[in-house]
Amino acid sequence: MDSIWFKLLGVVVSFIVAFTVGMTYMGLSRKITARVQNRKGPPFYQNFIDAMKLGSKTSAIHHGVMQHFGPAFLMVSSVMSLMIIPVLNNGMWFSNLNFHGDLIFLLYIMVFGPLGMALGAGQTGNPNSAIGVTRGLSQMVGFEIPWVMALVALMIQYHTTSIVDLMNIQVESGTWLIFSSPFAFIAAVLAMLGMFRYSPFDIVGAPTELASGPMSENGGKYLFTMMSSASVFAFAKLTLYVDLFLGGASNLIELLIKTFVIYMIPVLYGVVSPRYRTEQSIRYFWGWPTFFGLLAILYAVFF
Amino acid sequence: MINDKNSQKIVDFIQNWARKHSIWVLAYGTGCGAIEIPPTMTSRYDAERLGVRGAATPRQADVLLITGYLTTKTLKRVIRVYEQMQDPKYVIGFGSCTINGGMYYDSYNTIKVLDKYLPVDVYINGCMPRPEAVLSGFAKLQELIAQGKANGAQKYKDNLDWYRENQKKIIPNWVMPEYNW
Amino acid sequence: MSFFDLKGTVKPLTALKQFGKKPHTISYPKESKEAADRYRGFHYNDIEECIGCGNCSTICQNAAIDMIHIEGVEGKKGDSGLRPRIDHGRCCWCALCVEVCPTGSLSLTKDYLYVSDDPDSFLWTPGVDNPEGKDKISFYTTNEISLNDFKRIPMPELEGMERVKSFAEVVLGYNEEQARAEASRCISCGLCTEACPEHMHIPEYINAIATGNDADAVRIIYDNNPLPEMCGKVCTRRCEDVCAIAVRGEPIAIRWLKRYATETALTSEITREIVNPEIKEANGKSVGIIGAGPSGLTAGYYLALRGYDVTIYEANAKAGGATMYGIPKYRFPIDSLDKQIEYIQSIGVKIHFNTKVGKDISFKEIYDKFDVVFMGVGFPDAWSLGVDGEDAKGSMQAFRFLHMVNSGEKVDIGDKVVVVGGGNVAIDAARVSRRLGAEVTILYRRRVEDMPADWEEIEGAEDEGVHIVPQGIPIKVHKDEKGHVKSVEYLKAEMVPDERGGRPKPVAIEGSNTIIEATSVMAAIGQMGDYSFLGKEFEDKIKIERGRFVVNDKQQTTDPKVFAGGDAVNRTADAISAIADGFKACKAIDEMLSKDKN
Amino acid sequence: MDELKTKIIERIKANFQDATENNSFNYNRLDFNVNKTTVPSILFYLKDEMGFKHLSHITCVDWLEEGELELIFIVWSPVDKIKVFVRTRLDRENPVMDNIDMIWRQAHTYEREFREMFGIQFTGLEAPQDFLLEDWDGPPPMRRDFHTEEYASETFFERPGREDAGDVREEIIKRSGEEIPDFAKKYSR
Amino acid sequence: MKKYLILQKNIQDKMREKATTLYLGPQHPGITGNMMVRLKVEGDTIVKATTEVGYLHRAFEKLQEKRNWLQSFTLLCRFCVPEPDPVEESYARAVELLEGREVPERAKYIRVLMLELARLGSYMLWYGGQNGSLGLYTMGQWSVGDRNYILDLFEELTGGRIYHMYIWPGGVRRDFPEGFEDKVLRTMDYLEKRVKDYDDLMFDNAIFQKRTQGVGIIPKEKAVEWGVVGPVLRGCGIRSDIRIDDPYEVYDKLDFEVPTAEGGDIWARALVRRQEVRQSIKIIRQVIEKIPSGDYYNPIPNPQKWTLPKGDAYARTEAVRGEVGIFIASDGGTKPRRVHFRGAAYVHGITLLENLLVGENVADVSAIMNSLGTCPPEIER
Repeated sequence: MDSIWFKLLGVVVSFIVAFTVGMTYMGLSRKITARVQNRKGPPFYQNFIDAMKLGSKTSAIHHGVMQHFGPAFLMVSSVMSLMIIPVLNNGMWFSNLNFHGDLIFLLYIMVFGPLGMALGAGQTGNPNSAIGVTRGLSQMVGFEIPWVMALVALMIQYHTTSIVDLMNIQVESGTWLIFSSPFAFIAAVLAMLGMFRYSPFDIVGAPTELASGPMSENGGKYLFTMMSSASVFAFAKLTLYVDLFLGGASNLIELLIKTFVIYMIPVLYGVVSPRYRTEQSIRYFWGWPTFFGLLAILYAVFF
Repeated sequence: MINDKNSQKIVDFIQNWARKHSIWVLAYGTGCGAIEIPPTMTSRYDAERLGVRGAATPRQADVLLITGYLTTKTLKRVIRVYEQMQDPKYVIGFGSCTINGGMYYDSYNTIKVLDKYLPVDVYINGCMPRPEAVLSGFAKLQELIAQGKANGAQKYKDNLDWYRENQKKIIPNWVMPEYNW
Repeated sequence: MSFFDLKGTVKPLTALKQFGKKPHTISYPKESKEAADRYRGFHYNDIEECIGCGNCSTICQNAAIDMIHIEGVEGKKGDSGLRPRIDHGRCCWCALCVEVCPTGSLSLTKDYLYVSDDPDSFLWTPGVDNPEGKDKISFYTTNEISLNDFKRIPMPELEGMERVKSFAEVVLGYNEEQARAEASRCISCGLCTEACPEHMHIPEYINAIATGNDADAVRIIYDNNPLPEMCGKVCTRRCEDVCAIAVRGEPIAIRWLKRYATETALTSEITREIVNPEIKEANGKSVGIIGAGPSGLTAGYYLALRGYDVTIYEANAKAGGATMYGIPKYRFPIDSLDKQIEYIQSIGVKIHFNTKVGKDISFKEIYDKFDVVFMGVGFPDAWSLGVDGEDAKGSMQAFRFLHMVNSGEKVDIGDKVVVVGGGNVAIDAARVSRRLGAEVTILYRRRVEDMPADWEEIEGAEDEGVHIVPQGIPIKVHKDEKGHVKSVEYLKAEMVPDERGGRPKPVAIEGSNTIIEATSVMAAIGQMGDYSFLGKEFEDKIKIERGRFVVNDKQQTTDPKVFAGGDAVNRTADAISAIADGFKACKAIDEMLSKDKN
Repeated sequence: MDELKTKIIERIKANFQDATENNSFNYNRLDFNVNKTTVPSILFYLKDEMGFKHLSHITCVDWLEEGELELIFIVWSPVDKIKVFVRTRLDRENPVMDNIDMIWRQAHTYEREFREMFGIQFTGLEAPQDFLLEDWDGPPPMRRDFHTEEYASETFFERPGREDAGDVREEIIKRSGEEIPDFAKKYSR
Repeated sequence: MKKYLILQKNIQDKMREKATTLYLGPQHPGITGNMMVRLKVEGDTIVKATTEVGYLHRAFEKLQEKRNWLQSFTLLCRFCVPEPDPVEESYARAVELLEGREVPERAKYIRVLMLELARLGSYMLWYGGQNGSLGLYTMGQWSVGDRNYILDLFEELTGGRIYHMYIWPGGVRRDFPEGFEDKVLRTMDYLEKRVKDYDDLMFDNAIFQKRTQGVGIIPKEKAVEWGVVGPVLRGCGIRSDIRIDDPYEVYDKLDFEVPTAEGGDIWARALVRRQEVRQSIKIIRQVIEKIPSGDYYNPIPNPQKWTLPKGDAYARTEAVRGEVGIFIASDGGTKPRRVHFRGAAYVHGITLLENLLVGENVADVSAIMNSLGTCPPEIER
C-alpha cells in the first residue's frame, strides 16, 4: 500500500475527483447565488459546458511565451497543493504524497500560482492585468498573515508540521480542531474568504474596474486551464480545511458534505457583499483575522 | 477504431453542443439596445438559464452583440474588438438599425448595413427588441450553432479583403487608437 | 478598522432569506408573458380597407414604408392600388403611421418576435405576409384619437329663414384663418385628382393655401381651370367623394378652399396679375367655338394662351351657359361669373353674344371660316313629365324657370309650387321658388338618400323650409277652370330591390293616390340637346347617338375638324366635366394644328 | 415677477449700454440681446453680481438665410427663480467668439461642441479638436448647408430590395394623365 | 523658493507623463455606456482623467431639422434610454410654450405619473448599476428584475417597454386602459416592500458604507457653479429641484418632499436617491387619487402641415440625472430650425467627472460615474 505507484494513482484519481467536485461546486454556487437573486440560474453542470466550450475554441491569441506560463503555473500550483493534501483520513486511500513539513511547503506552494499569474499577466501588456495582479499580490499579503498565524498556532499547539499528523490527532482524540483551537479556525476561515476571491475580496478581477484583471487577455484554452485549476485548487483548499479543522473525512460522502459546508461560507457571504478596495481588504485582514490569529498563537503557547 | 470521418462528426457534435449551451456575451453596449440587456440578464428573464452570461473582455467572449446603430467611431472599435475575439465567434445584430439603418438612416455618423462590415449570424427584429426577442435571438443562434451554420467568423476570414475595403471606406484613419496592446 | 460593525455585517445576510422564495424568472421560451393589450408590435394592414393613400409612408420619419403594387389589388378611383410595405430594418414602432392612417386600416399587433439570419427577409407587406395578425390587433386608432382631423371647419352660412328673403349668396366663404385650418387637414395624398374629371392639382393648391401662399394657389388652380371661382361655388366635387379623410370623416372642403383662393383675387385685373399667364405669340390659326359655356370658355381660354385666334358664338346675352342661366344666383352670383368672363376676354378670347348658330349665323359659315370648330352647345331643352294635364298654365320646366329668373324675367308661380325630381335642378328650382315667396314641395320617386342632388343642397333646402315628399310618383296635374294648375295627384311608391342588382326601383302602390295643391308644377327630370343648328349637311357627317355627339378620347367628333364637349357629349352633365372636355379638346386641337404647321 | 424683471432690466441696462431686452414672455424668462464682445462681461456680471450662478444651457442656432449664427446663453438664478437668455449673433462666415470657460467650466464642453458642429472659433479654448466626431473632414455638420441625407447615402451602403417602391401621387398622375406645372411641384408632398 | 517650486512642478509633470495610462472603455463593463475615460494612474491613484465621448453620436439634432415637429418627437426618447420620458416631456412643453397650446388637466396628471414611473424605473437601474460597480451583483439582479414590473406598466399604458413615445405636444397619446390604476397601486405596494429589502442589503451594509463614504466629494460651495444638478446637487445639501423651483405640470398641487443629504459623496447621493424612490411612490399614489376625468389630449393639427410660430422656447424637466432641457427654435415652418438638448450628463459626465476623478482610487471610477448618473447617449446625442 505504500508503493509510490499506488500513491501516484491516488493523486491522479484525486485530481479527477477534485476537478469534478470543484466544477460542480462552482456550478452549485452559481445556482445558489441565482436563487438568492430571485432567479432560476443555470443548471449545476453549466461549468462543465463552459469548460468544454473554452477547450473547443479554435484560436488562441497570445502575447508571448510568458503568457503560457500564467495558466500553467496556476495549474502546477493547484495540482501540487492537491498532491500533498491527504484527501481521506483512513490512511489508506488518497493520502497522497504527504510528508513531514508539508504544511510549510503548502504555505509556499499556494502562493506560487498567483506569482506565475503575475508573470503571465505582465507579458500581456494589458495594464488591467498588471494592476489586477498587483492588487492580487497585495491582497495576498493581507490574508496570508492571519492564515500563516492560524497554521503556526496549530503547529505550535500540536508540535507537528504534517497534515496527516494533525488528522490523526483529531481521529485519535475524537475532537475536531475546530473545538480544540477555535481561534485558529476563525482566523483561518476569515483568511479563507480572501483566498477564494469571492466578494468582498474579488477586487483582483473586478470586471467593473479592471475588466476581469489578470484574465483579461486570456481566452479559450488559457481560460480553460485557469478555470480547471481554480476548481482543483478550490477543492484542495476545502479539503485542507476539512483535514485541519473538521477531522478530515473517512469517505467521499463525508468529505463532500464537509467541504460543501465550508464552501458555502465564502459563497453566501459573497452574495451579499460589495467588494473591498485593496487597501480596505488588507486593513480588514490585518484587523480581526490577525487578532484571532494572535489569540490562536497565544492560546497555543499558553494552554 | 472508428474511422476519422465519424469521429470528427462526433467531436463536432459534442463541441457544437458545448458551444451552444455556453454563450458568453461581450459586455459592450454599442447602442441603445444595451438597455434591454440588463433585464435579459437579470432575475426576470435570467438568460443564464440558457448558458448566456456576460464576459468582460473580448478574449473571453463568444458573442458580440451589436445593440443597435453603430457610429463610425464605434465601428472602428467594434471591428477591433471583433478581431480580438477568439474563434468560433458570433455576431448578433439587434433591431432595425443593424439591418437597414433604422431611425438613423440619414445620419452622417451611423452606418446602415452592418453585414457589409462584419459578418452577422442572427438578426433580431425590434426597436428595441424586448428581452423575449433577445432570448429567442439567442435560441436561434443556438440552433444555428447546433447545425454548424453559424460560421460568420469563417466568412469573415475568407472575405477579409472585401470587408476591409468596406471598412476602410468609412474609416479614413485606419490607425487604431493608442490603446493598441 | 474601527469597532466591529455588527449591524452592517448581519443585516445584509437577511437577504439570504430570498433563497427559499420562488424565483421571479419567466422561463422563456417555455412560458411567456403575453404582450400588453396596447403593445406596439408588427403592423397589420387590412388590404381591403386600405385605399393606398400613402399617408403612412409620408409620416414615417424613417422612410421605412414603401408603397408597392401587390397582387390582387387594382387601382380605382379613390384607391391608388398601392399598399404599404414596411422595412423592419427601418421601423421604430412609433406607430405614427397608425395614428395618421385615414381609413384606420393600418394597426399594430401584439406579435413582435422575428429572428432571422437573413437580413433581406425583413421587408414585410402587412396584411399580406401576416394575415394571422388580424386577430392580434393591439394598437389602433378610433375616430377620436386619430391624428387626422375628421371634422370639417364649418362653412359660415346665412340662417335658413334669412336666406329666403333675398338672392344673397347663402355660403359666406371661409375667412383666412378658417381656410388655413381647413387646408391643413388635407393629407396631400392626391387621390382626389383622379376623381376630378379635369384632374386639377388639388393637393398642390391646398398645400399652397395651408402654407399661406394664396397667390400660388390661384396660379396652380388656373393652370387647368379657367373658371375656378364657378367651380369653387357650384362644382359637383367628385373629388370630395374619394377624399381619404372621407372614409372615416368629413372630406376636405376642396370646393370651398378653391373658392377661398379665387376670391382672394378680387377683380379680373388682379387675377391677371396673379396668374400672369404666358401667352404665346399668335400663330395665325383660328378656332371657332359654339357656346360660351364652361367647355367652350375653357377651350377658348387655353387655345388663346397657346396663340390661337379664338372666337366664341353665344346665343344668350351673357356667357357662362348653364352656369349662368341654370344656377341660381344665391349659389353663384353674377359678379363672380362676370369677373371670370372678363378675365378670359382679357386674354384675347372674342365672344359674340346674342348670336345663335343656325339662326344668326349658319354652322356652315363657321365651319368654313375657322381651322377647327369646337361645339360646347349644352342641353337647351328639357324632358317633360309625360302626365295628364301637363299643358296647364303654371306647369313649366324647372330649367326654363331658372333661366328666366336668372335673366331677370318675372315669373308668376303663385304661392304653392310642386317640383318634380330629385336632382340639383329640382332643388335649385325649389329654393328659388322659396325666395320668390312660394311654399314648395319636392316630389321624388325614390328615397331622400337616393336623390342625385348634393346632400348640402338638400339640407339647405330643408333648412329653408322646402318640403320633400319622397317616394311619390306624379300621375296627373289637375287644372282649374281657367286651365291653371290646381293640384298634383301622385301615387305613393315602395322600393323594390332590383333583381339584377341595380338600385332599388320605386313601384307605385295602387290606390294610394294623394293630391297636393299647387299653383305651379315644375318638372326637373332631365334635359336634352337640340342639334337642329347643324343643318342637313352636317347631321350626316357628325354622328349623334342617344342625344349626344359621338367623340373619341380626344373630343373629336366623326368630322375630324369638329370637336365637341360639355353636356352635349358626356353623361355626367356637370360643369367640371365640361371644363375637362374643353381642356382635352384644346390639347387635341393644339396637337392637331401644330402638326399641320410642320 | 414683473417687478423683479424690471429691476434686472434696469441693472443690466445701466451697466451694459448695448443690451436690448425682450420682456414679452409671461414665463419666468427674460431675453437680452448684446454684442458678442459684451458677452463675457455680461455673463460675469450676471453670475457674480446678480446671483445667476447656474449655467443652464448654451445653444447655437444657424440662421443660414441671414448669414448669422446665434449664440444663446441661458442662465438661471436659484435664488430669484428666473432665467435670463443672453443672445448674440456672430457672422456666419467668420464666427469668432471669446472663450468663457473661466466663468463656468462646463462651458468648455459646449464650446468644444460648437467648434466642431458649427465651426465657431473660441479664442483661447484649449482642447483637442475632436469632440464627438473622429477624423471628420467635411464641413461642420450642424450647419444648415450640410445635408446629412445626401452625405449618408453617398457614404454608407443601403440594403437593396426597396427599389420597387412607388409614390402614390405619381401613380395617380400616371393613371390620370395629369400634368403638374413646375411651379406647383414644391407643394406636392 | 520659486525656483524650487518650478523644479518640483517639473518633476511632477515628468512623473505624470510616465504614469500608467488606463483606458476605461469604450468596451468596458465598468463604464456606464459607450464612452471612454482615459486615466493617468500613479499606483492606484488617479492623477488625470480625460473623457472621450462621441461613440454614440447619432446627430439627433441634425436629423430633427429634417423631420417635422411631430416626427421629431419619436427621436426624443432615444436621447437617454434609461429614462426617456423627461426628454419627451421637455420637448412637448417647449412646443406647447411656443405655440401657446393648452394641455388638459388629466393629461398633466398622466404626464406626472409617467415621469415618476420613469424616475422609479431609472432608480431601479441605478440601484443595479451603483451596486454592480461595487461588486454587489445581487442588488442589480433584484432591482433590475423588479424594474420589469414598472416596464410592464409602461407597456400597458403606452404600448412600449422602453421607448414609450407617449408624452407628445398637446397631451398624451392614449388614456389609461381599464383597471390601470389598480395595477399601478399594486405595483407600488410591491415596490414599497422591496425597497426595504434593498435597504437591508445595501444601505445597512457596512462594506457599502465603507466604499461610498468620503468618495467622490463635491464641495458644497462650488456645486452650483460647477453645473451640478439634480440628486447630485441635493447630495451636497442644497435643496434644488426643478419640480419646485420652476414648477411644471401639476407638481405644485402635489405634496412631496425634496430630500437632501450632507456630504457630497457617493453615500450622500445614494441617500438622496433612496429617499426619492419613496417620494416618487408617494407622488404616484397621489396622482392616482387626484387624477381628474376629462380629455387627455388637445389634438394637434395635421402633422404634415403643422407649423409653429417663429421664436424659441426652452423647457426643463427634473430627471433622475438632474436638469433635462430642450431648446427649440422655430422659423415658422413645419420643421424645427433647431432642437437642442441639454442633459445633466453633458456637464456631469465630462467636466465634473474629470474634476472629481483626480485623486480618487481607480477602483472607485465606476462607482463615481454611476453616482453621477453619467449617461453617454445624453452627452453625445
